[in-house]
Amino acid sequence: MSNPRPSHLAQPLRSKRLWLPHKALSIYMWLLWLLLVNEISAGHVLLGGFLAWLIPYLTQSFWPEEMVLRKPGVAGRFILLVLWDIVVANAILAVRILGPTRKLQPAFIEVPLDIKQDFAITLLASTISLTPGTVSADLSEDRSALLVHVLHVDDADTTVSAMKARYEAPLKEIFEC
Amino acid sequence: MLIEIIVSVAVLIGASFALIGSIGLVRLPDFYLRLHGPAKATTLGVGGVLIGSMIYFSASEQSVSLHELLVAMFLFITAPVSAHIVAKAALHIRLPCIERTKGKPWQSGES
Amino acid sequence: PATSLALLLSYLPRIFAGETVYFHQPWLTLLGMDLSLRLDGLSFMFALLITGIGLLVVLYARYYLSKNDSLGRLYALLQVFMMAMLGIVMSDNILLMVVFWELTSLSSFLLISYWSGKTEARKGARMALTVTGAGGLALLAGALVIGNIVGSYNFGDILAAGDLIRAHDLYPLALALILLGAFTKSAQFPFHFWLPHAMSAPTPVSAYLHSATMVKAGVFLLARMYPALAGTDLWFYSVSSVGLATLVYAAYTAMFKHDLKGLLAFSTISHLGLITLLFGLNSPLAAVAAIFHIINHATFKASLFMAAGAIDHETGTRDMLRINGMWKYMPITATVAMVAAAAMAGVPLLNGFLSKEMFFAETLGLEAAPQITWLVPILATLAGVFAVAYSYRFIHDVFFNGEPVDLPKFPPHEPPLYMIVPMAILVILCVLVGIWPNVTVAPFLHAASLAVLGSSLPEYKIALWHGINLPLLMSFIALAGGLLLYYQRKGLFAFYERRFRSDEKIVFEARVQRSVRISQSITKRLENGSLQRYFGLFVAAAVIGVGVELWPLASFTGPLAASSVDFISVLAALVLIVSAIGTVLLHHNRFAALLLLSVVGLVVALIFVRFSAPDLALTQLSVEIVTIVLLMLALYFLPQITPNESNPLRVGRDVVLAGAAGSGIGLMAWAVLTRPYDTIADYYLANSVSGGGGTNVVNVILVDFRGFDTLGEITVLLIAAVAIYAMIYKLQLPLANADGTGRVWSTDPYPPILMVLARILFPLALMVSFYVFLRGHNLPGGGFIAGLITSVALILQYVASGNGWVQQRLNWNYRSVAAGGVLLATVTGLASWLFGYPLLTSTFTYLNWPVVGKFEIASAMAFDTGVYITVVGATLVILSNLGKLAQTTYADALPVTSPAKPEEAT
Amino acid sequence: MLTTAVVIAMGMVGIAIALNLLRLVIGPSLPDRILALDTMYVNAIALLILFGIYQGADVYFEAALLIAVMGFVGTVALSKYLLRGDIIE
Amino acid sequence: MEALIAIVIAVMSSCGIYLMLRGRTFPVIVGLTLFSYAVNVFIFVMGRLHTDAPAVIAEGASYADPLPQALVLTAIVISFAMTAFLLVLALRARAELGNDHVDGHDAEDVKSP
Amino acid sequence: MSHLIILPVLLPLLTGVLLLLLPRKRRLLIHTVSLASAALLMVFTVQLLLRANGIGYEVYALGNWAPPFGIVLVLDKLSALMLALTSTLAFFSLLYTAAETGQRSGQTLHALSHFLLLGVNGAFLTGDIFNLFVFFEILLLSSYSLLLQGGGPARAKAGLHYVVLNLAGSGMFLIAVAILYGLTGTLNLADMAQRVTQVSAADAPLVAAAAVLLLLVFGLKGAVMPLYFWLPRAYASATAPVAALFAIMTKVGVYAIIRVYSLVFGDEAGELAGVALPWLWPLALLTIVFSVIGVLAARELRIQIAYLVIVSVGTLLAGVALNSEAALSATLYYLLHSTWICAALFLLADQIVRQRGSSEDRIASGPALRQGILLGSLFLVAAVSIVGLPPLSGFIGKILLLQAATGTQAVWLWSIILVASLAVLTALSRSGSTIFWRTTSETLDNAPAAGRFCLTAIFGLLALGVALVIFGDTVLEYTGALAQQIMQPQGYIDAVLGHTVKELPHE
Ligand code: NA
Ligand code: NA
Repeated sequence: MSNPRPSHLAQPLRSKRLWLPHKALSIYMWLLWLLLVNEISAGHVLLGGFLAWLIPYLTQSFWPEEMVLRKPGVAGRFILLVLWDIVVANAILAVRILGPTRKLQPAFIEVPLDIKQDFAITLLASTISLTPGTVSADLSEDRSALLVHVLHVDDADTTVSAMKARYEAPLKEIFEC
Repeated sequence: MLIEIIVSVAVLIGASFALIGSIGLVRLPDFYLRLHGPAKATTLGVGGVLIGSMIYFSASEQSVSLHELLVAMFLFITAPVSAHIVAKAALHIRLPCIERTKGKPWQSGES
Repeated sequence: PATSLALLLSYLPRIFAGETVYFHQPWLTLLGMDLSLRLDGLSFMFALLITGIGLLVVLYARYYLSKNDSLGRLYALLQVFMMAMLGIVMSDNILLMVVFWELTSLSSFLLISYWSGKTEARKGARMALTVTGAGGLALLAGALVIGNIVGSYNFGDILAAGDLIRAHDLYPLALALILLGAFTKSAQFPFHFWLPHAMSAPTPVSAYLHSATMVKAGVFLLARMYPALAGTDLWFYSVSSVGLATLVYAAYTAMFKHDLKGLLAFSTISHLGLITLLFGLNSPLAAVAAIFHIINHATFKASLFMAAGAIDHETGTRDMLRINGMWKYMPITATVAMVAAAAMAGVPLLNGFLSKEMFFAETLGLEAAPQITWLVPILATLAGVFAVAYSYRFIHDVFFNGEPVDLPKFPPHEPPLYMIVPMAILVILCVLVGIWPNVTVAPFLHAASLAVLGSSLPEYKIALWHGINLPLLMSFIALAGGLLLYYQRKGLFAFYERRFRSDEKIVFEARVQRSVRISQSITKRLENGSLQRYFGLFVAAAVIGVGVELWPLASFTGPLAASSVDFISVLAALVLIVSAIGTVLLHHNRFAALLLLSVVGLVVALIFVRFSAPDLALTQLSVEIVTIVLLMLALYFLPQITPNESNPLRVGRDVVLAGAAGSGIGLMAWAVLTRPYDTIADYYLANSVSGGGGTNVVNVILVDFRGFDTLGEITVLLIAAVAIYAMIYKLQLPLANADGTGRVWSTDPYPPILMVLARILFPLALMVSFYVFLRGHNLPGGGFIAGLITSVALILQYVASGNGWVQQRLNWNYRSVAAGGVLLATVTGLASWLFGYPLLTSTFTYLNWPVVGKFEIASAMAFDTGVYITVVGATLVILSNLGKLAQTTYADALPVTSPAKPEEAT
Repeated sequence: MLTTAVVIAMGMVGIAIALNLLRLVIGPSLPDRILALDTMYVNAIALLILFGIYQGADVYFEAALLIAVMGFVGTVALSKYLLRGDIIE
Repeated sequence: MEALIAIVIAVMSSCGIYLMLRGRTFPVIVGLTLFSYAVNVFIFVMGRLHTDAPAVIAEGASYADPLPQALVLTAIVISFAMTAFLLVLALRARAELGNDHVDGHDAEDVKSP
Repeated sequence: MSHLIILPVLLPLLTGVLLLLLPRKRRLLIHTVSLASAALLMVFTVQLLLRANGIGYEVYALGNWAPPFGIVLVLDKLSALMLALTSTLAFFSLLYTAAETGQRSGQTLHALSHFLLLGVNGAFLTGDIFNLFVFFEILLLSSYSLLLQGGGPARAKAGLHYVVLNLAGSGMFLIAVAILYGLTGTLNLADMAQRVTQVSAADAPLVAAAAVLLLLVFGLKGAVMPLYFWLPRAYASATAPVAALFAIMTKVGVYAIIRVYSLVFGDEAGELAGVALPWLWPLALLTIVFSVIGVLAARELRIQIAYLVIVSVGTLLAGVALNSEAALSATLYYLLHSTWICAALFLLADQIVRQRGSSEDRIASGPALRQGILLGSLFLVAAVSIVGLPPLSGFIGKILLLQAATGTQAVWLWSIILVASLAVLTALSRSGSTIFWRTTSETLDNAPAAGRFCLTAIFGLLALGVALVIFGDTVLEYTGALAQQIMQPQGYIDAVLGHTVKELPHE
């Protein structure tokens, strides 16, 4: 048994920054706090603000790179698209699950990846899993392709290109251009 | 009353999806197929229930109750990853898929 | 000893005046045992023997021992013994006497085993200790019975209460126990066998302990208790029959011993039997004779032992078959020994003759049980014959009888002067007493007899010549018969060899060995090293115990009405039952069992929710996951499959046992649930807000009302962390490089998608845990749950990104973190001392800040922070170290040249 | 009406959980069982939320949140066990 | 409902005790965990069964008995610590004894499952 | 207010924590802190003993919550005596630990020992049954870990058995406590004692079942037939100071039995009075019988000593089962004696093992001991004490117990105890003479001589035993008063339930 040298260990540790190391995260944290306490009062707004500073500060070394949302508009549209697809996906799925299973034509298909960022890949893989009839089952070790299991496929190539166009492209736009 | 109806519909739809997901889990012929039910249907089902709850508590307590969103969000983030990692495990131990499956899974460790 | 002797002699006049001297020091009053001593005639006589002969023995031993032997040790032990022996004779408290009694057994044990390298010595010593120790225990019991009857342990009271004792129901028991003590100590048949084997002791010891003094403790006891116990038929039959049997049997056996000291030992036993017999006769004169013989025997036997020691010392052997014709080599010793032996034989003009005469006279004067009493004088004479025979043998076979046969040391010489002097002194005493008894021994005897017999002292006369009478005739029969017998010895020896080959030592050793073996087999059967057995017994004991107690219960169902059941609850219960049973059925597949166990845990959490315990649900959920993770961490190092090794019988037994125990628990739950109760809980509900400052009563109980429990509980966590850390340290485990089916592990330890998500979740989880912590006092949550959430979030990082990665970022010493948490909680509790309140007294107050508004701060929160920190620290010590375990073993398991040491984080 | 709806919904979720258990018990593979357990956790969240609505109390929300977190961590750990044996390395 | 709970407790304890009577460390630990679940539920229900009455002080509500709940919390934590300890001890025993039998020896009549 | 009563709990806790926070390499510092704390603990407990001798009871309400609602610590003569016993034992055992750990810092060992003390002391002081459980767990977990110190297969196996059984025992403890709460509605022992009197005849069997379950749990801790089988291997495989410290562990079980069954199920408990006695008596006698058989059977000295521990437990419980003031007084005297002497024996056995090389403590011929005379003499003293030969403490304890028995009980007790004494005498003379005298050759070259501190520890413990003889009357006076206090539990109940707390400012 050989153990590959995990590349992630080589990631440089960033020196600690005191002031808002992750601005996006901080906003996210602040909103989260208000969601959690389920009330908006002056006290909680302040406390949330404090935590929005404290937690990113404490956990910054766990975040290898700072995420920057390049195109909030695209991101918003992408989220709506995914939500819609989830609903559709489930309707289709329900039919397939309850219908005759013998007619299903499952398949493993390989989706070559253009995006390289782990975060973006994760988003893509998750999206694929949540949407119609597909579950991302594996990621190649060099992060060049995603193995997707499809519940029912008529034409594999079409499915692949559809996925790439519908989900990968916007993600690429959001994170990498 | 309207709110009651909305909540009722939401929870019923949600529960139905949860049930459907679990039916899929029992009914579908191989592991990879069964994976689809929980990954999507069940997650959505719980989402529906959570929306119902959100509306219900917002109405009954006269103030916006959004913290169910947190659970929902959490589920939507984690469910696909759960599915992914279980599938990865299944692929690793070379769990067979039904014969008519097109394409072949990667051999474990291949890229 | 000289000092003791001098001191003793200073009391001489008072004792002769019939006085008793007392010494009293309160000690264990509550036990009824004071340190009180008495010096009456009896004890004085004995004390004189003890110190006098002691002095001589000490002198003798100085020259007897070889250079390699530690004289100091011998002297120290002799000193202890002498002290104990004096204690026996001078105790004024029967319990105190038992104390000294056992001390003599102990010191005898140590003295016999003085040459501890010899197997004989060790075994002899052990045997002596066991037999006399057993007797001592019996004596103790007897003493307690007597104390119970009399109401005092003081001899003064006991001796005065003879009638009370003899009339009591417990008299036979007390008598039996005390006689057991006396007989074992004085080597009476059938407990005599230890004494010959005690002869492996150095000869001075034999002379002192095993002829002159210690063995006399038994007869001393008879003398001491005479006023309290004697005078009944029971006493007569038991004491005299044992004495008679011993007298005859031992005298007979003594003739055939080739070992010098063996001969003397059996002779001693025989003489002790004689004394016992005298005491047993229930006649005052016999008692006087007994006391007289005690003195006489001590003098001649001690000198004989010394002579035997001298011969042994000079020739290197004690075997009479080899020792012959010593007259030529050591005439002085021979003279001395011959006189002593003659005294032993009862030759006139020597002291032995006098007491023997009295003895013979007494055997004739028996009144009780006339149909058998005629036997007594006959047997006594027979024993006399044997005694003469062995005495004569001692003289003839040693000092004459041709030339010695290959002695280890040749030629022998006279021993050093100071070995002869003690012998000589004793022998001179024999002669003096023998010729002028009234001048020498009479006052002592009188005083001693007075102490034994009290005012009813009979008229007696010690004299060389009582005229020609039956006793004199018996003496002469004995002398003549003995000489005759000795000259017929060849045939007799052959007869003896044929008949009596049983060696009591072998029998005794075999018995001890057998009891050890039996014990071992019993122990092995009981304590068979099987946990299943032990645990089965535990469960069975519980089932039986509870079952017996529950038997009288009229009905398990109590008066309370049961609440109604709903569909979901039934369903959940079914899920739980199926998964619990599934866990059992699938337990051979360990991983699957683990999954089913999780289901049980989940449903338990749902039960908590269903019945209004949100805090419990939260805790159960978090603990369960941590437990499952732990189980998996461990399972990695264990076989994946449990072999099927229980036979159906055992399975059946276990099912019954487990089923019974489980049903019992369930039934008791049902019984309690249907009964009303009156609880202190209302107090908590009423005081939680006003006194504890929180609305979540469960949390307030944990951090305030019963904060001490919680302090203990986090200490348990800390200890677990420390303990686990210690156990894992240097643990080496065989590491599976493939799973149960032989498949090599995946090469991708850290799936990127998981890694990304884990990092996203981390701050989220921290936020949640902060939230749960903060609200704990008022709503479900609290430090413990928050701590677990934080831990789980960190565990996720470990799982997703590995030990090395996390350590790079978070290099804490978790053990210190855990300790710090406990410290914080304790110190918070201690703060209340400053205000004069007990530990853990909490306080809280409400602040009203601008903008922020009104909020509460409570000292309980600091305490809860301690809980939080401890939980995080402890959980992570456990998990991260278990995680590292594989790393270390993995690195160790590989060849040194292997490049694969990937996770040595720098 | 809401009560009826919630009770029916709870029934459906309950049946879903029972189905999950069925899959968990029959397997046949370990990933199947893990998947079943994961699904059961998610369904349990639904059940808890429904119970909250039924009782009109939202004290059960945290439990639901915690099940979500713990269920995920559990699934990840179990899967990683199948992948690597050593879940923390 | 009381009967249902009693049955649940009975089943959990029986299963737990049965597994604790097995000869290998892992089932014993699983059994112990199961048994501790049963014990926890047992303590909990000693406060009797209350529906919709969490012990959180509010206006005019009824409350479950909070004391057994607090006890269960303590018991859970302690049994967690103990289980963890036993688990590591099982590993230690495995390393020292070379197998995972509770008595440190492989039974002679091992049949492969 | 006086906080003295909480110090026996607080001091070990803080010491344990502090020891963990000290840097591992500061060996001397660690030893010093540990020993100083143990010495201080002795001072405190002796002070408490003196105080208990003077006053009746002292109650400390933790968190300033009035009993029965909060947890209370209660000082009475029994708890004070047990505390003093523990602290002396601990001091000498830690002294031995410090002397023997050598180059290793012993940080963990010291810390765990103090945690063990925390548990033991807490168990003696607490007046709350659930809190008793918590302290039991503390002391058990510490003991699990202490037992395993040093590693090796024997310890691992013994440890496994010990831990599993005790974990199951803890579960049973909880069930019993839960039932008691479920029926009486309280956890405070004094309060429970009052409420138990009001339990209806219909419910009494349930409470009795819980009481028996508790007895079983305490019996497991105390090593009673048929629950002692785990003990011999466990104690014999523990390192010496740990085994010595463990001498108190079985006594915790005995203590708990005395406390709970005299206070809650004492003579005034109505339907439930004396519920444990019918079980305790036969079990105690059986324990003596079978453990004596074990003593005879032992092939190793430490196993033999471990069985002697069980013999003493059986004897103690027999004394408890006699259920009289005299018997209880005798029992406590015997408890002091047996604890100290067994501990000394374990330490001594360790020195013997060290000087016998590969023969270890097998009762078979082996090399001569380097300090044969010294160790032999010490062994003799200890053996004489434990066998119950005069003039040492065991003899007195034994007589007291025998005196206390009456009627049929006396017949049983006398015969069993006397025969047991004889068997133990035989066994110990056999093992002692074999080990010290049946030596093959010269001493081993590399046999280490016993260190000064090790010997001090052994001497100290034996000296305490001797002191029991010399100051016998004083001790017996105290145990007598103690027994009186225990047999009249109303005083305890009144003291606890009548305890008032200080007003808090914010109320
Ligand atoms: Na690992
Ligand atoms: Na647990």
